[in-house]
Amino acid sequence: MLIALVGFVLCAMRVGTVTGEDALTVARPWVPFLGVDFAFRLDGLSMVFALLVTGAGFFVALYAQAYFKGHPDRGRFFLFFGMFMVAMLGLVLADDLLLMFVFWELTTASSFMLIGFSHDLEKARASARQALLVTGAGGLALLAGVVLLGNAAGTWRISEIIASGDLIRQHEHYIPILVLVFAGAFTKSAQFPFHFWLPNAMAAPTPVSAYLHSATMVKGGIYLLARLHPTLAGTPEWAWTLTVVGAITAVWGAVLSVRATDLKVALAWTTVMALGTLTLFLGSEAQIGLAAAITFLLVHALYKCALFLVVGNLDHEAGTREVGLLGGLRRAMPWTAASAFVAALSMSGFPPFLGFLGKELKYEGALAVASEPWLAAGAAVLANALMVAMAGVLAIRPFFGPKGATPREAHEAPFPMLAGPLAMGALGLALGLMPPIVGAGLIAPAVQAMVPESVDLTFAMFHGITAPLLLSVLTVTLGVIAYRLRDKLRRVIDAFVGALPITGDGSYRRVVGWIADGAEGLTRILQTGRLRTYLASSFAVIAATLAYVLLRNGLPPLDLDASGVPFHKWGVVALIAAGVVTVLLAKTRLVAVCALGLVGAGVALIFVLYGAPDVAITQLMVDILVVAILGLVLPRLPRYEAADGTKRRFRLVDATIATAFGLVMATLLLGVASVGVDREITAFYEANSVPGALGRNIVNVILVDFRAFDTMGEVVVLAVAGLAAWALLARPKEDEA
Amino acid sequence: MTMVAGVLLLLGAAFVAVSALGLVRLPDVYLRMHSVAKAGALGCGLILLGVVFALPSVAVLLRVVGAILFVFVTTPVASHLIGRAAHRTKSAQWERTIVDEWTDEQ
Amino acid sequence: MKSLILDNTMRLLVWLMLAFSLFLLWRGHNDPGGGFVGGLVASIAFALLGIGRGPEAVRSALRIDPRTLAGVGIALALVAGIWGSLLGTSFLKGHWISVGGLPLGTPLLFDIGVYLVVIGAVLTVVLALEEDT
Amino acid sequence: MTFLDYAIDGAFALLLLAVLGAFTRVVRGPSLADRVIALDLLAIALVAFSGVYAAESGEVAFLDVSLALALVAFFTTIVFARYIEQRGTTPPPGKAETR
Repeated sequence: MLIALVGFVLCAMRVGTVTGEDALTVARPWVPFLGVDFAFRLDGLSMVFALLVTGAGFFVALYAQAYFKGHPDRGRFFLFFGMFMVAMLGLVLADDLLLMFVFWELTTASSFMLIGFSHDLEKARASARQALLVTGAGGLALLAGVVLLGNAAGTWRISEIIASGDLIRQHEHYIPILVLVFAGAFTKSAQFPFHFWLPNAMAAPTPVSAYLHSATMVKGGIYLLARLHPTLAGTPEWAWTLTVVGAITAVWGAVLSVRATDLKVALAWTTVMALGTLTLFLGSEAQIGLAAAITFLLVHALYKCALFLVVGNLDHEAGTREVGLLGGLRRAMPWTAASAFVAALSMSGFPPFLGFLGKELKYEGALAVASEPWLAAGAAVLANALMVAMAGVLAIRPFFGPKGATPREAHEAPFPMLAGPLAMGALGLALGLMPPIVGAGLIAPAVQAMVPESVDLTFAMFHGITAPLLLSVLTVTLGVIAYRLRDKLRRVIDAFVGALPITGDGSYRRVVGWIADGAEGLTRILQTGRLRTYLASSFAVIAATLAYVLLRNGLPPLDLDASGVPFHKWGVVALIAAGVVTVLLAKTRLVAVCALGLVGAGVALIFVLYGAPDVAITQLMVDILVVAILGLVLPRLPRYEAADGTKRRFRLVDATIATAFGLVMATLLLGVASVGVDREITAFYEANSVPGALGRNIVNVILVDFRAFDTMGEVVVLAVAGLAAWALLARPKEDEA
Repeated sequence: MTMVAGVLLLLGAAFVAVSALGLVRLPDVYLRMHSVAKAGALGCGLILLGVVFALPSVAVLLRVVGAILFVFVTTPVASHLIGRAAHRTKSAQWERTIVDEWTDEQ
Repeated sequence: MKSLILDNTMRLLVWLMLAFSLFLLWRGHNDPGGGFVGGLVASIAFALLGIGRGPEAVRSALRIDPRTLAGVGIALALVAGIWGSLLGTSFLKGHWISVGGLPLGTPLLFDIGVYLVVIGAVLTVVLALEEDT
Repeated sequence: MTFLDYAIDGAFALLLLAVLGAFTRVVRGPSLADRVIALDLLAIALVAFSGVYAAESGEVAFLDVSLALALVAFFTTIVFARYIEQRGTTPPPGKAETR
């Protein structure tokens, strides 16, 4: 909680000094090799977010203090909470693309921890996993986008990237960057196709939902879009996608929020609606649109966080979040009622509140949206109308409606749990009363950070009778009507949603299911548990790759003149060939073992004939040891299943793989031989084998001295192999005992 | 000197070849064992002696004597064991075997 | 497998083999041989002992468990390596000191390490197999 | 080509013949014991072979090969001998073993 307080004070002091240009930058090299450095930059836009993060963080921390009193793992909560706050601050302040991405992933990780905080609930675990998967996948796409963007702009520093906007827009990677950045932003800010994880994330404890899922984390995507606005915006793709997706999300969020009966889920859906409107406005280039986005961002954070804390109070005190059950708590929880009422007023945008200013700007912005003014305005009106209705449901119903049967006899929440909502509500009112200060201090520099040319915005509470004002009046009336007949509305929407073929959640679950089944199928094919399949598949792959390489760049010249080879060498070759054939035809393992012994001896002979006594001895020793170990193993092996050997299909498959492998190896060796052995290495060893290592036997000198490091590796491998065999063999005895 | 070496090599090789012939032609395990153990070991010894004559030097002599010693010690032991193993597991005897002292004793 | 002849020849043969394997190890640097081959011959010798007199004889003859033997081997090889880096030259650099005319060097130490590991590993497997039948 | 060279070639030829004989016995050998004996002969032939090659090439090192092999060759025979004894009766020559 202290961190939050300190952070808040620091940012507050900075408010005055910051206007678009002279941002504070701090840079320290982090990964010099990649040119990534620990750079932070505090400009208008990040100032708004930083204030938001620290301010809301302070109040929520205060609230959590009381909310978790006596909760066993309180410490763990504050650890993750602190981690998240730092990550979020880092995200908004980072001036380096990769650094920002690191903080981005940190927020995803900490949100996973926080959502799954009450890990004993299956629902919490499932939704935590879902949130992680969706935002994580988005993060991955964002990483690709960030890398592409970094390469296109040639630098990781965001400030420089903002300057090189035109270069990026013409760059051929522009579209992929756009898509990837959108993927990251949309998953994080729960936009239309990826919105389903946010309502599920309500399984998290209330302070988490209040802080993460209303004020800060989901705004991360919006921040990303705002930060990259000067670079990526300005093209039809950007404007169109944002507007369309934003509109759909807003309307969809509003519609479903009415349907929700659990107060927290209703709040979640209104957040989805708010995020939708924010993306909608980020689509436009007009300064007024951007200003509307920033103001609404601020307004939404204030009242949404307050409302969440109010619902937390209700849940904590009255024991339920069901709209139906709550009622008439005015007298029992006066302060909570008051703060809820203030926040709801700001949410529905009544004049004295900042909400009203936000709504006015929103309508002005909507009308100014380049692509489709009427679509944007329509969506905004509809969404806001439903917002007004929801404000009613959230604030009036539980406190002023008839007395409901709440599981626990409600009494007023302790003071720390009231401070948050009350302060935020009051702030909403205070900022509303002095628009110019808010405008000049916060909104203008933020917009300045996003738009290259100078910003001239008049902030006044009252603009006179203009189109937006009319729209506001329309919205309020619609809202009141919607509030009146909300039960009927709910039934209609219920029917409509029920009829929907696919829902976000359903498709998510289906996709995850497919992936799991696919993985299972693959492992069943590969891991059949039979040594034969492993060997066959590995040899087949080797043969295939080698053949492909050989064929692709032409067969090497093969000189097949074997004239100079004396007869006894041919004899040995014949022996080996015959030995191999016997192994193949062997009916029993014993014959196969003996024939293998024969082949081993033949190979040793070749080593002898080609002047390699050392290797010959080693080959013979190994040959004998192998036969010995086989001799020990044979009595323990089960019968030599004839079926295994005679299955026509198996033998054919094995035969083809083996011959293919042999052919490829032969061509390879012949190719190497015909090229002529490079004597240079041997010359080197011959030269300094004696002086360097005082040894005439070059083979051993190499083994032990020159390339001792490899032998070290082999030795360790040998020891480990011995241990593994021992573990496999000796283990059953101990188990049985 | 090289004459003796050549003769010894040829003689030794001939013995080894004869023992192989015995191995192939003889009807049952015990007879084959005889041919391998006796003729084989002798043939190998002769060849190694031949090598000494071919490359007269102390080092060669040492190695050859060692090798012959080993062969002459190990081969009988090996054939004894394999014979006993075969006999204990009642492997077939040539139908015209005249005397089988082992079973007679038990 | 009780066989009087095998027992007697065993006493001679096993010692001969061990002597030969040490001989191979010792002169490995100049003539065919070396830690690896020496290790193999020694492990065959011990396996022979195992077949003749059973695994207990091998364990008593070896006195330390083959697995630890492999461990000691690796340690020796490591020491031979570090010896080089301790003296400021690179890891595993050969250093020779002549002790009473005999050139003793870190590569030899390394070779002995290899020798022990080979014996340790092979015997672990062989004994594990034998003890079970 | 001195007489020694002829002798060496002759020796190689005869040794190959021996190897061939051993090979046929390994293939045809009714019982495991026959095959083991054939392997034993093969080992001895190898010792001889490397000896002859040492003579031909004049390289003393090959004698080490024959020395080492001579020492160790009988080991396979012993392992199989023990295996046969453990396994009990060898099936009559006609029927090939199934183990």
